[in-house]
Amino acid sequence: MENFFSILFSLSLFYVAITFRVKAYVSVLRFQGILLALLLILPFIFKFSIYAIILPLTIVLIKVILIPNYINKIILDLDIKRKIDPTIQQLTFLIIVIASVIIIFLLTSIISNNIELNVIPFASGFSAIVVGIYLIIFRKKLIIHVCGFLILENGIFLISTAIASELPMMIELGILLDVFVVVFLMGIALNRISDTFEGFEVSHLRRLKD
Amino acid sequence: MNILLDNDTSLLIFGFLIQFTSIFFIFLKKNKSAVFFSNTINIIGLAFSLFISIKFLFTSNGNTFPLFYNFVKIDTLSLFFLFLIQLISIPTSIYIFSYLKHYIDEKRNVRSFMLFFILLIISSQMIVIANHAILFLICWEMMSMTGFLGMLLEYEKNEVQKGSFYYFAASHVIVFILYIMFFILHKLTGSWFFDEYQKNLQIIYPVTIFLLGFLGFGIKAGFIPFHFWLPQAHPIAPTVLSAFLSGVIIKLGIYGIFRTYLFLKPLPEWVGWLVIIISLVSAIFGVWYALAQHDIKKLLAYHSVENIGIIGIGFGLGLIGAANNSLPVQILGFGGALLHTLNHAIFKSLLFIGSGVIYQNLGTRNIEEMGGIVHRAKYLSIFFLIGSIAISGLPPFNGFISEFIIYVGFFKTANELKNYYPILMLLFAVGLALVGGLAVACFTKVNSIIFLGTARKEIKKFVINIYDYISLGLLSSLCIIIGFFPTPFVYLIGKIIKYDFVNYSYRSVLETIEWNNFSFIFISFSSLATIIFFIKKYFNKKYSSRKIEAWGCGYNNITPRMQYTASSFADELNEIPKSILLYHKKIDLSENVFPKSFHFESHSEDLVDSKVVIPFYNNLRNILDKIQFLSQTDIRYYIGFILITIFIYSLLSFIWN
Amino acid sequence: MLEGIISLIIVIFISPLFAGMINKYKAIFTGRIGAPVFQPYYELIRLIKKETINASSSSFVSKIAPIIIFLSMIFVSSIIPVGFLKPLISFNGDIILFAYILGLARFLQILSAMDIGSSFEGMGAAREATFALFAEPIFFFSIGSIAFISGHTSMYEIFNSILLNNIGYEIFIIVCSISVFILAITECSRMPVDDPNTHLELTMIHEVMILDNSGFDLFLYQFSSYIKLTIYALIEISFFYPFGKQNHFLGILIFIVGFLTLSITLALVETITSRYKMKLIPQYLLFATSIGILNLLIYTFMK
Amino acid sequence: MLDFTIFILLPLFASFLCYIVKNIKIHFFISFFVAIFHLVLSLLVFNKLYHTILPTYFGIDSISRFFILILSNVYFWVVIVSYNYLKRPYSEKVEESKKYYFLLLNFYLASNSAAMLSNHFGMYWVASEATTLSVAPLIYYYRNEESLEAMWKYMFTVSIGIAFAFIGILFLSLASKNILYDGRQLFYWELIKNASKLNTIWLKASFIFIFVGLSTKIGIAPMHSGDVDATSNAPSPIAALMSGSLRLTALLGVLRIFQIVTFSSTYSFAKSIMIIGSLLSLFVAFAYMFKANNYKRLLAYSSVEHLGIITLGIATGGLAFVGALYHSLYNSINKIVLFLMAGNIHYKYKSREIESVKSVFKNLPITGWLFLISVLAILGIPPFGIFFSEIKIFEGLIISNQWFILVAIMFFLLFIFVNMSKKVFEILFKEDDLFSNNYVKKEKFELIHLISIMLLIMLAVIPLSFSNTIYQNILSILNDFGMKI
Repeated sequence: MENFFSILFSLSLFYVAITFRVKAYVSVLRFQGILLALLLILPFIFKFSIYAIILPLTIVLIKVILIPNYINKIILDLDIKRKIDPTIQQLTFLIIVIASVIIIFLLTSIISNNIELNVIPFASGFSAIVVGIYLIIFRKKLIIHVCGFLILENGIFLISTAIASELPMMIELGILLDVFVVVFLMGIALNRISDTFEGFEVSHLRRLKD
Repeated sequence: MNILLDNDTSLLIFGFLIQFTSIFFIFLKKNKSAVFFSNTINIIGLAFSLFISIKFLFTSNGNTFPLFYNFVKIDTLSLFFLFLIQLISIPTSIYIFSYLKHYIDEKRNVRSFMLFFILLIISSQMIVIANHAILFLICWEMMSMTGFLGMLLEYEKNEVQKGSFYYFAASHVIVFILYIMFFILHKLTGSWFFDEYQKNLQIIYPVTIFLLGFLGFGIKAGFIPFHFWLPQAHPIAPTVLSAFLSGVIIKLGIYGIFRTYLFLKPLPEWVGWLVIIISLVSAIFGVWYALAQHDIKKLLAYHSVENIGIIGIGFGLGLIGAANNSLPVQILGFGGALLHTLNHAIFKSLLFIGSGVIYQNLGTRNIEEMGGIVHRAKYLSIFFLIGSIAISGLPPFNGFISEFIIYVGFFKTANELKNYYPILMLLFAVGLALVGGLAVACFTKVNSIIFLGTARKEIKKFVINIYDYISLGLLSSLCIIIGFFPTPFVYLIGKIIKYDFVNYSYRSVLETIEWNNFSFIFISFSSLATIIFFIKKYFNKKYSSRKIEAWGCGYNNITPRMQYTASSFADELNEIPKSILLYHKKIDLSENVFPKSFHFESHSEDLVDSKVVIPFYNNLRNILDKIQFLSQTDIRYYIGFILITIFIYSLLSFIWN
Repeated sequence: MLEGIISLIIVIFISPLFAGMINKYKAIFTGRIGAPVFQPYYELIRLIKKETINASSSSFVSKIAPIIIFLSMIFVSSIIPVGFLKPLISFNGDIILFAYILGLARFLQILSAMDIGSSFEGMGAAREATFALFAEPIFFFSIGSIAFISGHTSMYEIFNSILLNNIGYEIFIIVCSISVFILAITECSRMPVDDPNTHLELTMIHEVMILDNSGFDLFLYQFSSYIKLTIYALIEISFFYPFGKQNHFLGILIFIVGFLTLSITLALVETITSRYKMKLIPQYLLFATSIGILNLLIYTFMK
Repeated sequence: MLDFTIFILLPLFASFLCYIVKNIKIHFFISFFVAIFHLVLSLLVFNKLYHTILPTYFGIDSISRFFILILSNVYFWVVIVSYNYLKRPYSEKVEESKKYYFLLLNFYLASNSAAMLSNHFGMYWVASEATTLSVAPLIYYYRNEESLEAMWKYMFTVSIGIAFAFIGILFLSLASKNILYDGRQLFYWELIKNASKLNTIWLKASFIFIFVGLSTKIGIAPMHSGDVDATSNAPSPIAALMSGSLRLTALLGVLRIFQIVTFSSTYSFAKSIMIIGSLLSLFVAFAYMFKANNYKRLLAYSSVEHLGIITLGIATGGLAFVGALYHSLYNSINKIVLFLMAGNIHYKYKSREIESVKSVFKNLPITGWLFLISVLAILGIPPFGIFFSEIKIFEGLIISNQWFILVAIMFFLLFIFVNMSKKVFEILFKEDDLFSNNYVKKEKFELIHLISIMLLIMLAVIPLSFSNTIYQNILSILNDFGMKI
């Protein structure tokens, strides 16, 4: 079951790789949020407890509702162009993504020989991280950078579920809060940037140089 | 608290305390009084400590006074250098009274200068008595930094910024080299204390350590090719400071070299040869560079290089003697070096102060614009003449004595250690003679162009106040005393060598030379001179005497511009090592029938500075500019770097096992 | 002590005569009768009687310089042993004193020249300084090498320790005397380095430096230059010693003969050679230096 | 519980107050008292006069004792000057950001103390992320393009870096799987106790991720850029805070994982990685100094250099480790003075370009002298602290026979010294006709100068007094790391 969700997760990454629309990123984020929430609930389906439900709920709250809406709001306010303008061809990007995902899966399976971990969630989480970085590196729009960052975060979250490390609840919550605040601040910064630089391109941020 | 508090040492400490107290007077309300009081107190303290150290020096019988948990230890060598520092800093400080006068008038920040100068004196005294490596390094840094900050009296001048920066950078290079040296020593002996090093006989790789020390201290002392900073820094310093720098600070480099030797003796012979050759080169080319200069202070700075070279020759001779464990050679070599250190300190500060007085009045350091000062300031020119004769190593002044010792050292070496030594010694003797000849040429040039003849640029007023006379008089009388009565000083030197370098019982070679001959000869010389002077006076009275225009070969209206200039005086000599001096002349003759104005100028740059140091720096910068990835402005690269670094490190982790 | 004084007096009184002899021979070689041999004495006396004139721009330097130069000549000559007589000043290392007192004299000579403030003297002074630089090594190579061989550092000792029993030694002395001869020519500014009695200031070295002196000063200058010449002559002759010790009569004989031959050679050289170009003089001196180095080689072969 | 209140809850409460109250003066007083309490308590704790009882996820040991002292010291001085700094008229946009200044400052204090007192990696992560978030708006104090860009870059880079650090933490828990029972994972002491049993591969991986991730915050090359941008564009007190304490907070994380690693077989690997990083950052500083044209960037790069030296010392271990800890203390103090003086200069000239700032000595004599002295101090001139700590580090390098590294860093340091001083002298001494003409009135002695003088005296006194408490504490840290001199 976990593996199924993880596969879906990595498929969403491929979608990210090829899509041209900014909105699509937001929906992908939502989708991934839902997946993560489900992943968290899974172990507790039969033995229901109130503590088990808090975390998934917060995830749904933050990752599925608050953040995507917030980003949508930003997009609307600053009327960012729908289309992303990639620095490299989508196809190439896709190839890169696929290649790295494959490599990651292979490596993980190699590593998992001498230490037991459920490969697929781990690998897909890891590939999410890598793809997030790729998005930041290969895209110009700052908003996409933010999305990339969020995808990366999701990947991390997936890993943390994959290796089933008992991070204490409050710390998990703290992490979620931090992520939310980061996104919030980035949003504010984006506002500022839009009215100081008239644009959301990275290319504007070239003042500070040695 | 194992301070050895017999009254002598306590007196010594008391002297230091007086010097320290002088610092508080800097914070008096008025600039004038601040300078006056602090300086006076400082001079008193210095005089007191000088008295004490002389007492120690003459009564010392090789015992050392450990103080403050053995952090400070005073042996004979330190006493000698202590004596030297205090001896020189007194006249220099006296000169301050007159030097800072017009700076006070133009509301400069003289307090800070005073502060740094006093700290400089104190820290340089601390250096020679420090017995703990870290303490030594701290004092060394203090010395360099206070010297540097003192140079900033006229910070707004470009040349001052440049020169002081040279000094700053060079001093830090030195400190880094010294770090390494002392760390090695510490690693080998497991101690920070100098006397431990001195006791410890089986230090391995002594040569490496010595070369490090020679490099480090040699930069400070200004051996060619490590001298490049010296002619940059000394000219631009305030004259008081440059007198002190050339007089004392570079001697601390010599002190350091002596110390390092004491840690590591005995050294293999080739080190001695290396030292002696470097020194000979510095001596010859130092004076030759000096000959090519027109800036009086720069010229004197190059002369410091020359004299350091002479000291180094003596030191190298001593090393050779030590390597062949022939006692007399050792004694003569080190003795000559030590005595010349003292002498050079004396006459170099004398000359610098003289040049300072001239600079105060004429407002220029270019000797081509001077001339005829003797008619304005007779005594100044006499003092300067004494200094020049002394620095050229001519009798009857002190420079001659030390060079004489070194010459005798050459002869002794030739006799003591036969086979091929005499030839080399002869070569060195010739080299030293060459240096002497060049020095004569250089200082005849300086004296005649600055003082003699008629003024090239008319002098409005030439004031010399009492302080100048006092300081100059003190120093020149020292020149005369050491020249005429060398016996006690030579005895002193012999003592130092006896207690710190090699211990011997019988009368040393230094004493076997009949020094009283010199006293006798020189005294009779001067008395005869006076007698003949009076005879001459008598004859002049008998068959009258008068003054008329110099004969102009029939040409009547001779102007000062027709005098021989410094460049033309030195030209033929500078032509010889043209390529090394980077000596070039610029003559533009107007070709037309009715010639307009001709123009001639000649100048020389420092080879090491302009062909090694600067190019190295520039090339390094250019190479680093080529490395692009260091200066990224795009955030995506920042993120990329993270990924790449993680990737590389993970690869490393796989490679690791 | 007494010997020393005697020898000093001999040197002082013989020196003008030596100059006179040279001039006489020169005259003879050029087919003139020439001035009498004692002419220099008359000259000196005449100079004393003359009025002393200084340049208006001159200072105390040109007052004291002649005296010190004269005195230093005296002192130098009191280091040189005359024949078997022990000189007045004689101690270990007096050859260094010898060289350096000459240096002092040169220093003041140059200063007094520059003191006039006229460019002629300047020229002379500059040349003096330059050529002196080349002269120094010659001195150390020749005299110094003897000192090194003999192992003594006092003139008297050196010349006393000379023994003609070594073959290489004779060659050595010959070569040495040649280089000293050249040194003498340079130092005393004779032909072909300098022309003492030319009348073109631009070509002179020594004479031009004392161009503006007269009267007593000039007397001192002249006298000291005579003494200087004599000193070098004495060094030359002193090479041919062991005899002085064996037989005083022979010694005195050789002394006189040496003087005669030297004066004749100098006169010859001055008649047959003409003054070199200023540019050539350094090469000429370097040649002498190389001879000095030759000394070293001989020395090495001797062992 | 009192300590927890003062260290963390009180600042939080203070920031809340600052949110309610609008008057900046009151803000200042609140934060001033908080700072004093903090400082006093941390002094007490440091001298072991007060024994702490902290809730779970928090605990105090010698490292945190040492670092929290540094933190509260820096914070104290920064708060004192801040009011003086805020009073300066700059532009009306800045007025806006003055409202949040002390709020964020207090929040920063709270989060940073939490990070330093935490004894659980998760807690540490949360807290240090919070510090980033609290500092980011402060960087944007001036509300101009540069500061905006700097804030964006800093926040973004550091968030991503710290995310990587989190991956590292996950790996760590993976490494400790089946060794530590649930609920006791990721506690430092547990990990240290069982360090030798941990799975090597994951330990290595986690070290790499944590080190690299936190490097963005420490400013270890090649992840230094965002940090440098932020430090050079932040207002001076914030810049001082960042160089003085924030970088150390990040360093603390590295120290924690390093402490675990020291007891395992990965030690040598981790060492070499850290040495590589430090040499890289030294090299970067060395290369930058040649073409520096902005004096605040110069100082930022100097922080990069010094953090590099500290990392080197930590990696070398032994005496160098001691030196490194001393170095972090002295550097934190020294940086305050440097940045404050730089701030004065910037306020007077309204420019950060070295070309356009000239003859500071004439126009601002006091600031000029203090700046000169503090630069000399940071370059390692006695009697100031940096000299002593650097000597210790060098000596440690020699004791562990790493001659090449020693020579390399000496080469770098030499040229850093030369170039940095060159640039600084240009600022201080070079005459420029256009400014010195309208050279108005003599600078008057302000609080900032007094504080700088006090700090410089502190910098000279601490090493010369050979304070035993510090030394003992450092020795116990060394002991925790299982090293000895």
